[in-house]
Amino acid sequence: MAKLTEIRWHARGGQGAKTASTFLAEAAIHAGMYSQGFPDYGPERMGAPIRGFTRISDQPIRLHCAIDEPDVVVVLDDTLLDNVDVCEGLPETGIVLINSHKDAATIRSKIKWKGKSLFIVNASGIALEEMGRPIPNTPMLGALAKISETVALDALLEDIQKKFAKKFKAQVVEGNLRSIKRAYEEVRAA
Amino acid sequence: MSKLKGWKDIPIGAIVPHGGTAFDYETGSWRSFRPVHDRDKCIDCLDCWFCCPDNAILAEEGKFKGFDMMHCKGCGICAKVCPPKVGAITMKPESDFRE
Amino acid sequence: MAKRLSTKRLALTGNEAVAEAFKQVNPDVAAVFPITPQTELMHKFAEYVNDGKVDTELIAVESEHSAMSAAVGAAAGGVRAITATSANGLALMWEILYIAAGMRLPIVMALVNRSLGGPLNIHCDHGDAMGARDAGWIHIYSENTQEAYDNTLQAFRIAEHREVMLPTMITLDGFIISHTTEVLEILDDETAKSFVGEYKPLTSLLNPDQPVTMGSLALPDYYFEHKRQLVEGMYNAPRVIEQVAKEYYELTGRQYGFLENYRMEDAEAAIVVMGSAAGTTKEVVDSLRDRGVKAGMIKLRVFRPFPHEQLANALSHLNSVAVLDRCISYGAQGGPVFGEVRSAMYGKTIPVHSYIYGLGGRDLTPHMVESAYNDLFEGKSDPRMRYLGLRE
Amino acid sequence: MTSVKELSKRKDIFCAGHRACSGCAPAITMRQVTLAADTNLVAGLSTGCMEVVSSIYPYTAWRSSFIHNAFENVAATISGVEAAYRVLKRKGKLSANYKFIAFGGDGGTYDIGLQSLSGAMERGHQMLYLCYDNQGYMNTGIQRSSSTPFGAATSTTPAGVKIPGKQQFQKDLTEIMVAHNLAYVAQASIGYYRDLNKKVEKALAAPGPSFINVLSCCHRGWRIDPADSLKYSKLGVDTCLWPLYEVEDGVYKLSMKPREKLPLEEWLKGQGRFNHLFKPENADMLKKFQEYVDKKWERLLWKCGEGKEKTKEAGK
Repeated sequence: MAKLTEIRWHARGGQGAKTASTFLAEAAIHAGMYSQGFPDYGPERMGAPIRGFTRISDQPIRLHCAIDEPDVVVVLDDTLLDNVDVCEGLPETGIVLINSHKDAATIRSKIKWKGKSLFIVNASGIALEEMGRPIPNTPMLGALAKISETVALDALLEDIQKKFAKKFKAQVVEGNLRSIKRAYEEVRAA
Repeated sequence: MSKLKGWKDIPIGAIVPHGGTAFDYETGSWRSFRPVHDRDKCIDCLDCWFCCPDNAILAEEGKFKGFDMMHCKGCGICAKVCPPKVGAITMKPESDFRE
Repeated sequence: MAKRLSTKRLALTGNEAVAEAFKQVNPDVAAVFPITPQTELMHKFAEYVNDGKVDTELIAVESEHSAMSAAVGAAAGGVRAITATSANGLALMWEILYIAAGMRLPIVMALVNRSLGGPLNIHCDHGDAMGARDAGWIHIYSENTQEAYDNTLQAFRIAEHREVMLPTMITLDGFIISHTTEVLEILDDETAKSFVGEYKPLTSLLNPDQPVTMGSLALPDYYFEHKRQLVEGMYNAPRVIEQVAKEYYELTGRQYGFLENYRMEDAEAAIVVMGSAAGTTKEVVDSLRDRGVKAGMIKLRVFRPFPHEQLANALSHLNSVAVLDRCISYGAQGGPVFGEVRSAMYGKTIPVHSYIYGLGGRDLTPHMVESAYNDLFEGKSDPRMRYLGLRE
Repeated sequence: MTSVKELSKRKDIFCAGHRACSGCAPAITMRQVTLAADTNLVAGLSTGCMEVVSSIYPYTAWRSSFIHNAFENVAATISGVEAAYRVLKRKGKLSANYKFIAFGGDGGTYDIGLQSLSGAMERGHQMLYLCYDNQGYMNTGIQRSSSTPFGAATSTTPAGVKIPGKQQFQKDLTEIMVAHNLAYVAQASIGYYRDLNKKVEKALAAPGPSFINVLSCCHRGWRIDPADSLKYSKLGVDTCLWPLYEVEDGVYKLSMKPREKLPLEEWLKGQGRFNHLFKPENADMLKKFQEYVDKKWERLLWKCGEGKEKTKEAGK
């Protein structure tokens, strides 16, 4: 029986949800798994609420549709919680990961979901400290590696390092890797 | 080219595989006037050769040689471009030349 | 099991996968113009050109009409020519699609399927390709990124075969495949190159020993004969498509044909579908089978030439069939694929039903597919088109 | 410039047996232009008179390689052939040298093919685009094009009681092509064929795309005697409606200044399509047309550095 994990990403255009959904898929594929990463495409530009999707499995993936009933929901911007039902279709056995510096009670009050596994990490804060820019997508991948059985931290770091080394300066690569590691350590159950 | 060929016997894509096959097509029958050349007046400027729409004036070694009646449509441009002082070409009704 | 050569396992989108195949083929001329969702395909290919990874002449034309026109010019010049487009881009090429086929130029085009509007919509349906179904092109559909890559490599062999000589479009569903990162196994460059082979044109404008006239005017005395020749190219294509697929199987172990029969042996009812929806349908078939429901599926890979006989044979033992079209033929009895399938089933008493789904990128969920199977197994009969995922 | 005597020793590329009208000036244009090429040539034609008369299957009047694709895309089509040529040369698969000429009528060039032409020129394909301008859609039955002159009667601008012929002046395509910053742009007329020959040789030698606009009368559309095809192509120049000039690297040069600038009427009269302009009630149109031609001519003189003081005003 295939073990399929379906992840849905929520963000605002420009925060890198498309990239994160794809990065995760790439890392999973490079680690020998089967995966899909795809965004919801539309004319929305920077700032509009957008979604991305990742499927990871130990078997080839044949489904080609959006993820309505995810196993994991990842939210890159906590201001979305006020106007998007990010947990729609998520069963109570699922997992939610939110980028926020707010406390657990505040976050809990903003989502309708009653499940247990809610995690918070201040990914924007980490990114700002480590990279000088509050781009939360790579640290969120680190946090996700910790709280879900998607991709191992080592595999993720290796993949990001290879990919980024081709495009960016060493300083940027290092900053991203540190962010991922810190988010991995700092993510907490709420 | 007289007999029309079936689909198996023609090159694909309506390609004409050789250049200038139109030369075999007679346009001389379109003519109702015929150019007549006066060798004595001709100065071999070859403007008539250059301006014939149908390449129906023959030149050889830079000199006027004759008309290609298989292709001449009898437009009379040759007679018009022949310099007025030369007047080596005149147009005559084609019927004058037929039985 | 066929022998498997060294392959590389990558994570690429459908657009990147086709660009990768194009890179390995290293065509001589690529005529490109941006349109969503094809654009990234040519971005990637332009990178290969500018980084010197291919030695293709890239012509960044000013419209799709000129893209196809330049591709015709290049192919007539005796070289391998490619292009890619979507939706309105294909519609703008429409006039020249017929001319490319009529001139028997083996141009290969990637069509990233998108709706034609109006209203304006950039998402997937098959209305663009279906509009060009009678243009004389071979149409090959892809279920996923892997197939988009595999079909692209095979397309050159099919198009350029002396007994076919027809332009070929490989299609992939816009966004659903074009923008989804998936696992992709590619051949190594040398294997891909030698599979596709060196291009030797049948005719060229650039042969100083034999000047030719191409694109001549055929009057009623010859036009009909030229069109009949084109039909012959289509008749010859199935044999070539199968031969190429066989060779490709020997290289990769991946099997291609006209149809993919999924759990059809003892099936009682089946869905016929093309493109990315096939994967979702397979999942539904499996879950129905787990519940003891004898469901099957046929994925149609090649729409032109249409495999009437094979399809009729594959469906002949069923109680009922549903055809899922990602396109409407307005005023017809059903979608375009439905029309072909029912025509293939002429003389058989098996009911064939038409379902329209996924227009303008409307998601096709497993629930929707299951509802179509439920109709079949419950024997619901409705002579009209039905719709999956449409709000009443 | 190659002399006519020398040219007469060459083999015609556009050969006899084509089915153009008796006395067709565009056919003379095709012949003369291709004779000037004197090399391996790929010629392309947009759909139109010259295409349909020269390539009726299984005949072809082309001794060079020839391609026709559609009405609006000869420039894009030749772009593709030229790209194929470049890649074959680069890969060492072709040793022969080629020149490329795209031909279009004014319909296929000024109107439906303008986008394709502009694109191909901007991309810098090494080709000559030559427009044989006969001032209308003659192939389809003499309809107006944007090159049809003011006042002319055509099938779509008939000389009606209320609207006497075409109400707009010609589009100045040559100027549009100058704005493309091409290696060579010229205006020519088949009435001045030695000038045309010189220009084609220049254009084909230019380091980049070139464009020549050739006034080539259609005697059917202009409603004149076929034998006068060249005469009226020449009168267009002599009346300064169609001045001969060239633009190399943005510099204008007048090819010929008529010794005596003839009144426009000299060109108009005798052309059936302008008969109605000579009716008393249309006298204003004649005047307006002449003024327009004068103004354009003065402006051109100024651009060519031949303007008088007062014409500098006109140039502004």
